[in-house]
Amino acid sequence: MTVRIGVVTFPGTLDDRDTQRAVRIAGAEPVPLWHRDKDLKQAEAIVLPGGFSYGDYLRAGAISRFSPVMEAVVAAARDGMPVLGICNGFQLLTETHLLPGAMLRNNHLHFVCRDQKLRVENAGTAWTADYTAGQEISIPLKNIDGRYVADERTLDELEAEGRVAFRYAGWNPNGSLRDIAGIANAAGNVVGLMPHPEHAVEPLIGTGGTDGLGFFTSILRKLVNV
Amino acid sequence: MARVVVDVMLKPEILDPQGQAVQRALPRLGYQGISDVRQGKRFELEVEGPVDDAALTRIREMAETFLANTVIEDFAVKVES
Amino acid sequence: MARVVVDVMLKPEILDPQGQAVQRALPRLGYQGISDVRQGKRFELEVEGPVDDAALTRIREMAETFLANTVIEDFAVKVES
Amino acid sequence: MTLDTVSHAAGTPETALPWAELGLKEDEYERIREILGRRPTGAELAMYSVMWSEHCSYKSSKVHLKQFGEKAPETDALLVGIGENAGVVDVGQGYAVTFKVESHNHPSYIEPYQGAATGVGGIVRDILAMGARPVAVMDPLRFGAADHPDTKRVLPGVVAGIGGYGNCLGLPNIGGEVVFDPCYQGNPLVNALCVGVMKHEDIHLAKASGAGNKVILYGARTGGDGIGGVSVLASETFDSTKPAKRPAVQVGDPFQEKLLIECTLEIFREDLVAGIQDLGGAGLSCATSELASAGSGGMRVELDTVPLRDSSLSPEEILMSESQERMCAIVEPGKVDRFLEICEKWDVIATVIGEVTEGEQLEIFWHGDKIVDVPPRSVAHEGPTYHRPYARPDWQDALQADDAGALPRPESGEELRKHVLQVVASPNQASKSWITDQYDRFVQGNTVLAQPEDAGMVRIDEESNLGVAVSTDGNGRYTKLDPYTGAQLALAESYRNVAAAGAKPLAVSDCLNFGSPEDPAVMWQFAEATRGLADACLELGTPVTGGNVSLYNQTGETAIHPTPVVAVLGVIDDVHRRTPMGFAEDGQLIYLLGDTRDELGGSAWSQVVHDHLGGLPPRVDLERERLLAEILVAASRDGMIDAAHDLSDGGLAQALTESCLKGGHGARIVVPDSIDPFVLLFSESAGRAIVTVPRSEEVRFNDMCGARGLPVTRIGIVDGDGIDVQGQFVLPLAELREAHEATIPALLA
Ligand SMILES: Nc1ncnc2c1ncn2[C@@H]1O[C@H](COP(=O)(O)OP(=O)(O)O)[C@@H](O)[C@H]1O
Ligand SMILES: [Mg+2]
Repeated sequence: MTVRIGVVTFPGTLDDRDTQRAVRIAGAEPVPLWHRDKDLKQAEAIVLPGGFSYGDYLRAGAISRFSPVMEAVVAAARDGMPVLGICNGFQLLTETHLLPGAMLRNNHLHFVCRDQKLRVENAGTAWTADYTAGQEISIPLKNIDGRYVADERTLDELEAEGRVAFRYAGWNPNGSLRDIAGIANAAGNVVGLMPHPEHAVEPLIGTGGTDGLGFFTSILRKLVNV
Repeated sequence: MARVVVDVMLKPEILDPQGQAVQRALPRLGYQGISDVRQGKRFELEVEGPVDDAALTRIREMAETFLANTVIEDFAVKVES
Repeated sequence: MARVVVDVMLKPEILDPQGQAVQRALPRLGYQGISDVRQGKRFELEVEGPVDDAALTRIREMAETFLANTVIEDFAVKVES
Repeated sequence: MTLDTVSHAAGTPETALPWAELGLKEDEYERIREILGRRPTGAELAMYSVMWSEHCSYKSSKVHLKQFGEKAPETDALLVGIGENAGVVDVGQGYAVTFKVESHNHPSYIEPYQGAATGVGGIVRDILAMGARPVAVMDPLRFGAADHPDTKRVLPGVVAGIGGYGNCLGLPNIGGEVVFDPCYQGNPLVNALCVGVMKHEDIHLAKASGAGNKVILYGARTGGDGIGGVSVLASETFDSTKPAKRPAVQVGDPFQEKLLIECTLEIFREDLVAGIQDLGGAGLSCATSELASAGSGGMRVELDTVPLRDSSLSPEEILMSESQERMCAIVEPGKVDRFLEICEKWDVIATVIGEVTEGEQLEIFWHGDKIVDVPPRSVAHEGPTYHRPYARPDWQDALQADDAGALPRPESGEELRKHVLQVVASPNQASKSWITDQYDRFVQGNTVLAQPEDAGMVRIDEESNLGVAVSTDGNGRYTKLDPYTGAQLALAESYRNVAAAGAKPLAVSDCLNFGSPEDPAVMWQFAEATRGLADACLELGTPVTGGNVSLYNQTGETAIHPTPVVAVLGVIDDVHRRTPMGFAEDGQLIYLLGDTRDELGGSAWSQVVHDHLGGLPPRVDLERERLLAEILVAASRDGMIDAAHDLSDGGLAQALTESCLKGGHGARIVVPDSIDPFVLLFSESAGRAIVTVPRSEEVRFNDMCGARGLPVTRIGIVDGDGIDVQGQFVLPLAELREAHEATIPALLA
């Protein structure tokens, strides 16, 4: 049986088709979900892709948070369904408080698009099992609101519980506190990060690497083994 | 019709690079004597019906859950004449 | 130290996609009765020295040439207590 | 306020109208009266004035643009030619590609962010209107001096606007240009290109036919944007209580445009439209008259049904409004419901505003009263034509006589090294990544090559790996020295870039940026450049599919350098065969293809080292360009080369720097005895490229070039971590990188 991975499209989502392609390349079946959908169509995991939902007007993720599909996603995530938020999806996960902290304008105030080195800090989450802790990977980064902030207590807690999933390596591209590029919830089923693994799944395309494929093979393996 | 203004500013402890960029540019443009600049958002809401306590309570709630993200931002609600 | 606030809003005839996005979202969140929303910027300037007429004139000039582009935006300068 | 209806106009022939304030000439106004047999109404005058403007009617340029059709090369590749929103090219496997460049120069000077943003929005809608999914954008830009204070205002705003809009639409930005020159100080050039892909059967045209079909306006509400001119009608003649000033600049809403794209593509998929047109310059005036003019019948529009953002707008203003993010479709009555349903799904406002009629007139009503009754062709396609006088300027001879070959040249290896560093660090030659990193080049997951490569390349079919490549080029300095040759050089460079990436050049789009057509010297530059471009397109077999003209780019009496920007589109059967520009492997051989002559007129070296512009631009040999391109494409297809980079401004010194830095490998160069090291490094002779050849392919590669008669010279080997020009100098890559990459951030960050 093929594994069904839901990919949510909000008005203004951009990377939904790329994410569906990455899911396919990993060997799973992408299930398109529309922001007005009230159920998740038997998806076993959910990806919230990048883009500018509702134009990112007000704040990134602030409006899409109130869509019908997010009610279902939040409830499912609380019950343990694996959810990955990429870029706008990560911003959305913080707005819904599934993940702590918030995302602000990059400290240099510009949109930045580049190949970015990351260190995988936690290879124990639903989405990172195919990596090893400490491994450096290179995947594209592209955003203007990518600066992760949280208060000191939250940051200390994240560190202590091993919930910092990814850190920027070599260069902090946006002023994120403690070089944080991605985090997980306490259960490890919900993961958010700013860089785009779905853009690094085919040689030749984009930056030409395939370091991002591990996100999608990790979840596939986990769901198949259940 | 009455206008209610909601001002949303980053909390003081959060770095505000937009405000800083403005401040850094000022001396170059010949403006001295501004020791700090913070940049935030201003929302002007046109409210139908009376702006009574009930309406203001609802607007405050809207500001708290929607217009501002209180993890990083403070807000203030004011009625304009 | 005194605080001077500069509010910069898009001119009324200019499209304000941000304000519109907020307004369109409100009914979905359960807020009725807001007939229009405009979103602008708020600058809080901390001024060293006295905020006299000369200082205000300079701040107005700064707002006009730098903080706002008067082709599409209006601004207002206010002294906060 | 009395409404100026058609019958009112017929009964009040003596009423004076502000035609001069609207930019019409007296004889043009007389012609309108003649066409109508009466004085125009205010609304009709609004339509004619804007549609007969230079921008919409091409009245000064069309006698010259005609050559693109007259001299068009024989080709089967062109599915739709000049005259539509954009041309369409057959790229094989049932796919068609449409692409076009446009300008948004003046608005970007006034409001850099919004001016540039709405420029991107406009060209994307043109591509969408052809039936295509937009798949990439590019942005050829020109600014004033890099260190001028106003450049710090204009450039960051323009770049943020292009990024802010394009990134939000999900269109990868795969290339463009950034050039600084004081001549653009008050007239920056903001050109934008969009590429779209569709299947042959999905091509849509802007025409309204089929009486009874509905006219649907959809997208954003109409507001008072960009109607600065027509407000004189409202305020002075008909109603003095209105605000006299309407903004000349529009604010874009990229989110709305993204919805418009997805909504329109879904409408195309269900085959719901009979004709479609985007709303750009001249708004509804343009869309309704063009649709009706290209169709078979007439059209009737109820203007008061147009959804407004500002209820105080007059009918004239609604007709002229340039509010962004709107489209107009012609839909059979039976398909209207489904059309509106799809719009509702995407939260896009859609309104039936009229229908196609049996008649011949475009009739527009306002609350039941007829305010426009015109033959649509007279508005859209039969505007005035000017044969403006032109004359070679008297300074041209002196400019050409001021030969750059006479400038003092470096006399030692040490001096050569200094000049190399100086050139690669100069704002025009320096790395532009501070700018291009603000653009998303990965979105859609099909980007094969993007800046700083010679051409941008995207995959258009995931199964077959079919791809297209596009490059844009233009050199105002060359064109100033010799407009005919300069335009040809722009085409040659763009053509060469596409071939260097491994794609076969197919078709051309262009944006012709010039000064005032009322100046005979500028008009001469324009006439020469169009003639040069048309001749060269014929010779290279690449038809012009469409483009744009931007005139009046001048401050007072001083025009910008004549700046034709030329885009070439190419096709590659399998993107795996693309050729990148970076040197990838030590030990590979570096070959210089083509002939290097002592050609420094208009060169980067003459500008950077001597602040000089004079002499003649490099010679053009189109037969050679074609041969070079064939070799580059064949060598890539057959796996004989691993890297290729075209030689243009900055010559070999610049090309080597870029290829070494991109690949992270150095180069050891041996200067052939036959050539002077300075000329080898800095000449800008056209028709050249460098390639790297694995040793195993050397014989095969040489045989191919020899058999076809392309001169090639082995000039060195990929090696080490610096550029080592033997017997002259060594430049470590780290030092080169610092020189090349630090300049733009230092000026702008
Ligand atoms: N420099 C040019 N070269 C070739 N075609 C051009 C040029 N300028 C304009 N055209 C063509 O003339 C037609 C009208 O142009 P334009 O009014 O700019 O179209 P639109 O309003 O759709 O942008 C289009 O088909 C355009 O491609
Ligand atoms: Mg068009």
